[in-house]
Formats: sequence, C-alpha cells, structure tokens
Amino acid sequence: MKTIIRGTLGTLGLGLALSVSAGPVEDQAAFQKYYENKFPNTPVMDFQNGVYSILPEAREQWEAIEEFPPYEIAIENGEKLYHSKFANGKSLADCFGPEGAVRGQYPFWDKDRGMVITMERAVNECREANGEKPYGWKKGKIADVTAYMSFNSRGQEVKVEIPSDDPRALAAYEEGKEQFYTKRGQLNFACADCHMLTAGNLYRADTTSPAFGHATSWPVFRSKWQSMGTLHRRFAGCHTNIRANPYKAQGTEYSNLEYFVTYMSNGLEFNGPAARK
Amino acid sequence: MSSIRIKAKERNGSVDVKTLMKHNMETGLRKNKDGSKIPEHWITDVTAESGGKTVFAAAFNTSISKDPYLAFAFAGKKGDTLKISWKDNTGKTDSAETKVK
Amino acid sequence: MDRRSILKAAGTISAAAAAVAAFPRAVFAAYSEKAFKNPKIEDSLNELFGGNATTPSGDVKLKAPDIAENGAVVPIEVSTSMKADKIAFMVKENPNPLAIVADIPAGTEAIVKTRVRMGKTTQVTAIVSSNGKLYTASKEVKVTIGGCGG
Amino acid sequence: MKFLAKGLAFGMLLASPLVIAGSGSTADHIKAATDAYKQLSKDTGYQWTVTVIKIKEAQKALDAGDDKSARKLAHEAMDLVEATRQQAKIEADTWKMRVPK
Repeated sequence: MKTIIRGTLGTLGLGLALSVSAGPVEDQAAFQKYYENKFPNTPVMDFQNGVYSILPEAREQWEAIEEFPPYEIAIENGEKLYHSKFANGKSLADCFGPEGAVRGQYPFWDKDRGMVITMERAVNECREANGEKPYGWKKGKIADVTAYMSFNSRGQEVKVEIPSDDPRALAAYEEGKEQFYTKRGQLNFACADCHMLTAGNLYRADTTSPAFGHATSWPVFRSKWQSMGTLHRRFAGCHTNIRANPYKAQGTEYSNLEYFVTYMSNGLEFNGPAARK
Repeated sequence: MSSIRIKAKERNGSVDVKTLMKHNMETGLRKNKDGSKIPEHWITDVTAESGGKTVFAAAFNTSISKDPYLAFAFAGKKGDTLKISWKDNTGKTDSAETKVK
Repeated sequence: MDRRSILKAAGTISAAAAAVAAFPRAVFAAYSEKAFKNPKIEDSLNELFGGNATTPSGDVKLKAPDIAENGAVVPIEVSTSMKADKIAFMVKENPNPLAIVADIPAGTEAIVKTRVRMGKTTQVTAIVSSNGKLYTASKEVKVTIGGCGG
Repeated sequence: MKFLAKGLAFGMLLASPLVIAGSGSTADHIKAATDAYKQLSKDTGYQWTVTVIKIKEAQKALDAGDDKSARKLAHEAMDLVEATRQQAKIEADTWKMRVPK
C-alpha cells in the first residue's frame, strides 16, 4: 500500500496541470487513507491522541502525565467561570446549556453570517451579547472555559459539515485546504510537509504528529508553554517556528484552517482537553 | 480553594493516592525579563495523614516539576479520611482532605 | 466539597502555627538544607542515611524514560519488593542531584511516583533504604533540546 | 532558474525602484522594504518573521547613526520580501500536488 501512495505522489509531482476537482468528501477519504497506510499499526481512532498514536516511548510518559493531568486545574477554573454570573445575571450556561457539552457542534458554517464559527468564538460572542468583555483568544480564561466544555463533551463525534447549498462554505474549506498544503515562512514548510508527508519524522529533537486527529483534543496543556492554550495559539506557534508571521487568532485564515483540519478528522472523537509536550 | 487535588481509591485493602499540588516550584535559576533572578520558591515538605497517623511523607528539592505530582499507596479502606499537607520554603502551608473512594 | 484551605501568607503567626500543626512528627523526612543543597551525592546520602555505601539491586525497580519528552516534566516511578523505610531519587547532572526523599511507614507500600526536572542527559538513581542498607537502581535518561516542541 | 531570475528582477522593479537605482536616503530604503512587505502580505498572505526582524534591525541601525549597516539591512529585508514573493508565486499552484488523491 505504501508504495502505491508513493507512486501516486511521484506521478502528481510531474503533473502540475492536474486539477484539484475532488470535493471535500473525496479529500477526506484520501486524507484518512493516507495516514492509515503510513501508520498501519495505529488503530484509526487512536489518531486523536496526536503524536502518541505513533510514538510508544513518548506515549508511556504521556500516560503517566495523564494519571493526574495538569489540565484538571484548568477544568476546575473553567467550571467556575462557566457558571459565574454576568452583570445581567446570566451566564455561559444560558448560551450552551448546564454543562456546555457542545464541542461536537463546532466548528460550523454559519450561513447567515457567511463565516466559520469556532467554539472559542461562540463563547466570546455569548459574553459580548450579554454585555461582557470577550476573553483573549489564545490562553487563560478562554482555554479554561473551553477545557471545561470540551471535558464535558468527551466522546462526541467529530462531524463537521460543509453545507452544499452555500458555495461560500466550500470556498472557506478550500481556503483552509490551501493554507494546509502551501509552504510558508523562510523555512518553506507547509503544514502538510511536517504533519503529513514526513509525519513521524524527527525535526531536530521532535517527532512531528500526524495531522489526522490534530483538531480533536483542544485546548491543550503544553509542557513547553507550562499553561493551557487554544488551537489557534498552536497554529501561531507552528507558523512562528517556520518563520512565517502568524495570522490573527480567530481570523479568517486560522478559522478556515480549523474548518479544514477538523473536517479531515471527521469520524474521530473530541477528546480534549489534553496534555502535550 | 485548596491548591491540592487528591484522588484516593481503595483496591484490595490498598489505597492508591494521586495528588497534584499547584505550586510554581521556582528553581531560583530563572530570570525575570529585566535580568534579575526569580527567587527560589518551592514546596519542601509534604505529609499525608490518615486515621491519626502519617502514612506517607516526602521532602522535595527545587528539581521537582512545577505543580508537583506525587503518587503512593498505603493500607486503608473506603471511607477513610486522607489529609495531605505541604509546606514551602517561605513558610506557606496548605492542606486538603478527602475520603477514600 | 470537603476541602479546606489553610493557605496563609508567610510569616504570620497563624501560618507558623499551621505549619507546626501540619507537621507534627519530626521523625519523618523533613527538608534539610545539608542534604538537598548539596552537589555531591555521597554527602547527601550521608546526611540522609548516616552512610553512603550503596549496592545495586535488581529488587529496586526504577521506571524512567530512555528519552525524556520534556526535561521539565519527566515522570519517574520507584518501587521495590523489599521492606523499605525510605526511598530517594537522584538526578546526577542536576546542580543538586537529590530530588526527593520519601518516608515509607509500616503499612505503606514501597512505591513513589513523581515528576522531576532534568537539564540535560543524565544518569538517574533510585535509592531504597532497607534494614539499614542502601540499594540502588540507575539508568540514563536522554534529554534533548530543540525542535518544534522543546 | 530563468523563471526565478526573471521573477526576482520583475518583483524588485515593481516594489522598489529606489533600491535598484541605489539612490534615495536610507530611510527611504527602509520604507520601501516595509511597504513592499506589507503590500505582499496583504495581497498574498505570505509573510516572513525574518523580514520584520530585518526591518527593525535596519531602523535600529539608522537610529544609531550607522547609515551603512542600516542600508545593507534594508536591502537584505527587501531580498527577503522578494524571496517571499517567489514562494507565493510558486506555491500558488504547487500546493495542489501535495493533496493526496
């Protein structure tokens, strides 16, 4: 199987003229197949565990960390924030229900507004609609609140939809896709270079994770940060690593990228928050 | 809220204890942005008591990771009270109690 | 919620009183400057156990990764089937190798898990005190720096 | 290679006649690099951190009265903008071949 894939890629390398006519459904199937072929020993559902799905040595340490994960403190903080009353007497629970177990509904395409709505955006919009200031996008309270909501949503299926009756949704998906596959920054890396074509290889001292499953486990407590962070914080960090100026968190670029990456992981389960290196 | 989270579960007469203590555990080696050293500040001692006696105790160096994690096991049963306390080098203390599950 | 916090500012009388109340038994492992702020493992052992003669033993189980994912958070586990009264853990290349000393009173199992920091690739050693003797297990942990995660 | 060289020359002409001509004040050269960076970023979304750093260094050198270094840094920044432009141009189509089928 591996050789077939390689052969195909080789042919593609010659044929720039080939169109990208495949739709999201075909994209997704080919994407997931790619990883299943590349990592035949990884059970499909395990891809939601990031690099630990392919790296046994690191997985043992990760499991030891998960015995009492550092994000539990964030979940507790998040629970308090989630239920604390706004000035108008309401709380996030009025927007997202008693436990905020809504992770499986995001990100989604909002036809009325013509944009991708992420869970972080929905949280801040709920706050603003109730006369509160929005949280920052990358860390702190937004990460705590979404840690709580994600924790209560564990096990929900990733099933991002790209409504076929709105061409703008497909356009947003295509933008995210292009973002994923284009080389950026002075180091000239695409997301796909590290996290697809050479996923599992060492980059200096680190093994890159498969992109299949990338969007399932957020927010994340990263040892490097020694704190919680959102997916867009990580996007920005990755871009900075390859010497590309990051885009704004929750801007169109990253929201569309999240839309694409999460759609690629359809069928897995949301399992955040998580601990990562 | 206490800085200490405890999980204590009994199995076959033995209580598995896992605890996480929120503490910066400053090594004294890190520097502020202005170049001045951040003074060392860390938990030096941890004690676990159950049924009026100490069931576990430990002393830490600054090399224990931030938000220290500690796991141990002692002879006990469901419903026992377990109290865990820490003390740091500035004299601060904290403690938390839980019932064994 | 049956958790009660007695967190108090340092230096106040109540904090001092609380500290005393929380640590009624001086016989148990108490932090000691001489043992912990000491670059020499032998000296630390002398301070802790009144001797520094050690014997490697297969009965001391040390679990630590071959390659640390992150040097700031390295999970370790020390256990033994021997009847132990104290367990200690050393990180040789750290400025002060002694990381933790744990008391194992009667009725408590000889197992300790924690997470430690190590600045570079180093030998780590678990020390078990049993019947007045010290038994050890050692291994090397590689710490890599650089890349996207570290 | 021919394509690359042509693209480069073309880009430079478009973005910074000042640099090509070698005339204008160093401040102009820094501004030209800054403008070119911003315009390219706006047009294509391609933006390199190193370019911003170079521009800052150039400004710093200029402020310190080191005109020669400042000018050199400004030109290096412009080179980076041009390299970014090439990346954007190449990637406009090339990314498609990385998509698995």
